[in-house]
Amino acid sequence: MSANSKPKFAMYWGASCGGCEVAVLNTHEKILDIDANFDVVFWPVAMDAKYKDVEAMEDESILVTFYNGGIRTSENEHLAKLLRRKSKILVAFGSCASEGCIPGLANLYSKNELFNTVYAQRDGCSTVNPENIRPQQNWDAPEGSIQIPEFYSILRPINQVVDVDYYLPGCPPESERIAEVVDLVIQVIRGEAALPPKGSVIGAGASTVCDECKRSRNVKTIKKFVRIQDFMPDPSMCLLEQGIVCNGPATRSGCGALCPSAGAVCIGCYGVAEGVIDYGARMLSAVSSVIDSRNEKEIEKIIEGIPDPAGMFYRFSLASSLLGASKSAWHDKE
Amino acid sequence: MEEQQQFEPKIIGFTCNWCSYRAADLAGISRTKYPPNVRLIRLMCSGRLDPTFVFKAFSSGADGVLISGCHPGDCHYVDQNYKTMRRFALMEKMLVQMGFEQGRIKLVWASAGEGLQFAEAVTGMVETVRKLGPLDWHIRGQSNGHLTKELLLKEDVV
Amino acid sequence: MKYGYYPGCSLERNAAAYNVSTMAIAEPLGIEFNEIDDWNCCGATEYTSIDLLAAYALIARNLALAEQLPDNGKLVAPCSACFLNLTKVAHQLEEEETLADKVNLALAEGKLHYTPGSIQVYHLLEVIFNDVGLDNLAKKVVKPLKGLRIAPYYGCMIVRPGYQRTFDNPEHPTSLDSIMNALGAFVVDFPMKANCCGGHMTQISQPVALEMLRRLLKNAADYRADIIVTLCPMCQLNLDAYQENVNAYFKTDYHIPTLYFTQLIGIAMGIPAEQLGIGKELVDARPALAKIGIEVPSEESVPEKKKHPKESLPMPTMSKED
Amino acid sequence: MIEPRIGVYVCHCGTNIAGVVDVAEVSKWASEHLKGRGVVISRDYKFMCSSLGQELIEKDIKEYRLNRVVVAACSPHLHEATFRTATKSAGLNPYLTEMVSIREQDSWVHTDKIAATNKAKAMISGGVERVRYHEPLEPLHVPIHPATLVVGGGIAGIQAVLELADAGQKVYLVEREPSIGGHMAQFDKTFPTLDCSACILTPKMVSVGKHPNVELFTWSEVTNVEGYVGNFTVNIHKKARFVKEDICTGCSICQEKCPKKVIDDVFEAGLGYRKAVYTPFAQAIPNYPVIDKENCTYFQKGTCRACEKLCPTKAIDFTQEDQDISIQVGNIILATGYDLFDSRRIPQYGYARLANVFTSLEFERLSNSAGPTGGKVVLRDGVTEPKTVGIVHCVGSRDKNYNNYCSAICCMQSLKFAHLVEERTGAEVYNFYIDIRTPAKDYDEFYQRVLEEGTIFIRGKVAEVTDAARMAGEEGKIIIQVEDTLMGKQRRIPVDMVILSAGLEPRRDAKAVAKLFGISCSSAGWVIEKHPKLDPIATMTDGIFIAGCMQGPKDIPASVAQGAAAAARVLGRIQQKEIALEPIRATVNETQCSGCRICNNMCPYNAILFHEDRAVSEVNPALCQGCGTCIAACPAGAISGTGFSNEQVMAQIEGLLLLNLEAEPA
Repeated sequence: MSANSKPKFAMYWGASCGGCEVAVLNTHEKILDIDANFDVVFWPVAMDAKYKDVEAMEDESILVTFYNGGIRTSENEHLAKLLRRKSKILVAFGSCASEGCIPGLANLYSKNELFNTVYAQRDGCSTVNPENIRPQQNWDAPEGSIQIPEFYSILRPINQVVDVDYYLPGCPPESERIAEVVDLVIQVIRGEAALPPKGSVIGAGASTVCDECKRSRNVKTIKKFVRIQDFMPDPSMCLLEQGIVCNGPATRSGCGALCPSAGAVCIGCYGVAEGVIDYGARMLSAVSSVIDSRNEKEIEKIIEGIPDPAGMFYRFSLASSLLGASKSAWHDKE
Repeated sequence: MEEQQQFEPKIIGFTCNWCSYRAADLAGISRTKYPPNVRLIRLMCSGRLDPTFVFKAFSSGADGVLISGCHPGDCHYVDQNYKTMRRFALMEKMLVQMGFEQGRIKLVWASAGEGLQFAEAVTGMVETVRKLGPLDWHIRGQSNGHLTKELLLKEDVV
Repeated sequence: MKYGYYPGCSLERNAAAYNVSTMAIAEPLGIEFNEIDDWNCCGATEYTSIDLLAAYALIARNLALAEQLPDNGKLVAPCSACFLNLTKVAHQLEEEETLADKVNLALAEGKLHYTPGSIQVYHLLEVIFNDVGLDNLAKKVVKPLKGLRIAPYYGCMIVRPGYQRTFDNPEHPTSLDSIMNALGAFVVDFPMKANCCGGHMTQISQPVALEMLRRLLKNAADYRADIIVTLCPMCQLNLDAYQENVNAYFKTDYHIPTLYFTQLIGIAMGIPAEQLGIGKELVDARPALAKIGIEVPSEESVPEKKKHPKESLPMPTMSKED
Repeated sequence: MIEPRIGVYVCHCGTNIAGVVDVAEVSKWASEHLKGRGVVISRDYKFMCSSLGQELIEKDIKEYRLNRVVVAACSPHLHEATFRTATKSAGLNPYLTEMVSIREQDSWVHTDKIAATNKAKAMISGGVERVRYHEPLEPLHVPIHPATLVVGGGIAGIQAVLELADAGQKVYLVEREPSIGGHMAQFDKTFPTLDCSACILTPKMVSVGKHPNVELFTWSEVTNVEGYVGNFTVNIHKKARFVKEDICTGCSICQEKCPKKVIDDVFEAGLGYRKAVYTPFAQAIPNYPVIDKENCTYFQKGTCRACEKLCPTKAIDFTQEDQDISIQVGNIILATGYDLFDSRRIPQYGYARLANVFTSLEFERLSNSAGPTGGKVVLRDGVTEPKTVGIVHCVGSRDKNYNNYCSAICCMQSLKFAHLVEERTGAEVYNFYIDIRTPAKDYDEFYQRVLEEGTIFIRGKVAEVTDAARMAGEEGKIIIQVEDTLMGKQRRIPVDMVILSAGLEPRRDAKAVAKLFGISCSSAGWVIEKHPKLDPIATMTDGIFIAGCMQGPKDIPASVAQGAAAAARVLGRIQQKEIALEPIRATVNETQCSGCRICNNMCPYNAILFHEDRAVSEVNPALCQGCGTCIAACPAGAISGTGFSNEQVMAQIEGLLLLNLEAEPA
């Protein structure tokens, strides 16, 4: 481990897909700035390091840690707490760390339901597991006992486990935004800029995706919800107006409205807008408000066009929502 | 003894300022009795009801949520309660998906003159929710950062 | 259009003409009837007031049998009394669980069971008015009843506020009026259209019954009606068979034939009169029908009637059609 | 947030609250357990609303430097204003007060004292959490445009117009028909005084017609309303009259010469005729005619032009076109009146089936000296005088098949008819009534008078009106079948003429009109007033007032009173020059707004406008009524509202559920 005086940088993945790391590499030359300005002390995906090395470090000896991924296992939690202790600045990096993201959608189901999906051998399921073997947390093999981390019944964003300094949203965060943040930190080190107030969202805009969306918008009234695969939308017109549920209106800006401009709906990966408590509630309320009917029966009918509201409105933020998880998921804990 | 064992649900009720809150007033003025489990919050219009409020109530310990406004067509803000009607439908659908039983959330139209009907609706809902039993979402959900055990224990004071 | 069919006792005897004509028009109108096998009497108008449970069980038996028919739970009764009884019981059994249980207990004796709510009972009038529809009916008319003045008579039973459905205004029904209009007839605004014909009063207190009939006949005559058209065997029987008694009792001279609406529909559809049971009526309908050139071969069975004078009582002035 | 210093005041309301809720305990609990939430002082007092109670609060505010007040007493609808004033007089912003209704929502509806006391605690805890987030608010002040629009030229509208105009204010009067006057102009006599309707109405009509402050738009309708109290922009659609108003002298030669005769369904209630070019009646204001396009031979066939040829002043102008006129007003008074219940809906009463069954409005024309028969009460043949007349009350009223409500005027109207028939024909008159309702000044005296005149009253709802003669004496008559509930038997009364005292119904287009002006109708269709007892002439929409039958069935005196009252309210407004509005409003944070436009059609008052240039939405605070629907709809959380903010409601939820007790303020 180099003893140079460069500020130390760490990045770790919890319950995540690794896309965040790729996004960092995607910053191209910027990666060199990181190397030039930081001493990378811990980054499992990029270099070899052991947990014990981190444990050995002095508290707050790391200047910045990008923690991506949520807390699904005891290992995730341990590392989150460890890195919190060792870092001056802990950044919840990406949607998983900030709000749970896709792994958080698993909070709709109990641990048991999840394991059945993954390990049980059933029709239409590729798993081959004739003895229906399930992972055991502790296993006594002749060579000695093996432990694997505990799989918690619900997934939590890291701010439910440790104190977080900044949030960098996105699934994954856009490389340009990452680059900006890196520049910012470097400027701060050089004393050219001040840190934003603790708890703020960095690397994103103050408004929502519609702000960056080029599609023409009008007053909205929806008579029928359609799914994008069932219908050819007008390329220049607001998707929501055409009955396709687009999460743009509720999703924080910063991505440059990539999906809508490519003809796909915004699925909401940049998370809640400034000051919003519950993403799903906002989207749900907005979308239902513009339904064009005054008749309960007809409204029911129209709403059939949204077969999976939880999945549609909480795709990224279920774990950080007010309800957090479904009843069956909570049930597991008792 | 019986009474003590009986589960007393906590229900948060949202009323509009013009019809349903006045219906509650009327129930009072005419001394119509209903169980004390419902605690009302006055909004200007049922159209003000943000689903966030409902989720907040559940995640903070409510066992049920009652939403009430003027009858469709009689809204004091012309037609805002139709928006409530739409939101409620989608909200209920999602709550069911999240494992909520039918009846934990209820939409009731009550005009300023329907004190009795309002009281009956409340009584009915309390019975339903009592049968469903405690929701305890806040205890389940305490780890998701909205409140802490210490605070919950404070409930003992009442 | 497929329906279960419950003719009822009278359509086998005195109202045979009703049955014949119904069958005659059914097919061309695209109606398919599936008669209940081994149906029994509906108990008529009295039984329910004698022994309710027994009466209900008696009627429910027919419903139970109808339930076994493959006719999507739609049962048609042409007789108003049968219709009323069937729909009333079907409704009550739906309303009162305990009653339904008792009735089913009785039915069980005959290895039968009725599932409340499984049968909707329709009167023939309703089927032709709603399901066939006026437009389709009008399309089938080849011999419009032009020039025939018709008093539409609903009687008191089908207009009662519905048990399962109310399909026409109970105070002032118009469905039969519009059907007759569709046939091209001139429909008078018959003020007594929904009054009672006396029902079984003829057996209990003739003077009462005859007075009720007199009112009907008088007002039909006042409106210069050629024919009273009815949809109920009881009404037809009373108006037809007791018209002579009315004349005798009140020293009047009414000769107004009473036909079933199905018979007139048949005529308008060009079906030969004899295939519609015309000629079975006691007050001869031939003179009236002759007005519009419908020839009815005389049968011995038909007693000769003396022609009734053209001039019936004059309409009051300022009435609508003047 | 500045450190909250909250005072909690628990009212006994005599025994109303204290009888069920242990107020002392509640107050003690609040001071102990809500200390951590900023409660500095908590008291209970016998009558908080009394001057002593209010002084107590004011004293505390000064002494303990309170910056928030929670009053646990009755419903805010009763005393919110009271306690806001108290707070204000102690130098604190009135909107820093919160009321908790432990009477209507607790002591009055619960019996279990412990449960009720606990609920009171929870409710107060909710109030305390909420009040922490209250902000000082200032009422909005908007200027009042001095001109007023009155819609509807019936007696209520006319009264309102004259009150305003005589007070020196500009008034616009819009009337759908060619002349003002409304239903009252169709009547012959008015009850109970029996003075001639025209004699008392026409002078008022004339002064409206030539008043310097009145601008009259007849044959016109309001098609669009924008703006808000103090400053409405109204579009009036003026149908072409095809008569040059400046030249026409009202000589009525055109009417005499016009070859096209038309049944007059409006003014003559279908009982008389008019020409294709016409003024509805002799004293019409304005008294120049209109040409009704649908019936004019020239417009239909392209020839005739008789009126044009024969007009001495060449006032006929077939080229005239509809106009749209835009006006600015500060207040609007609606007096669009009523429609008569259509008696055809009760076929068994024979109207339109039996010639000599008349509606009340038809009879008004029949008995009107200026009517089709010159006031002769005759049968439809136009000559025969009836010997017996039956008057049926409550036609379409007090009947769950039609309208549940009482139409208020029918009893007196029927009594008036009875008197007129008796006076003009000496015929025998029967009144068929459910109840006789004569509650106003001199009304019951009139009833007594009609009784003495020998009119026969039969108490019972008429079952049927038929020409089906049954027995001697019924021939050629109309028979009224009724159960005489006083005799307890069925009766058949043969008469020559039947008058159906049809009820009053909201205008067919009432709902559309309500929408146009941003007000609401009850399910029956009458306009909902701000308060049925204490503010019957105002609506929920500021600056829109109502008068006359639009608000519900009523007689002429009541309509006149409402017209005058509405005018008085408007005059008060005009005098103040500006008006203060409740500061419960929504505002858009433009940096957060992404212009998704979801909120754009959330507002029934069109208070939300979208700026295409900046692609953001904005709420016009003067238009906004504070319902908060847009706040709940905004997906970006960019709209916030005063008085009922998210923070306030969320805090109240936690309070009600007794979280955060004793926790240090966030």
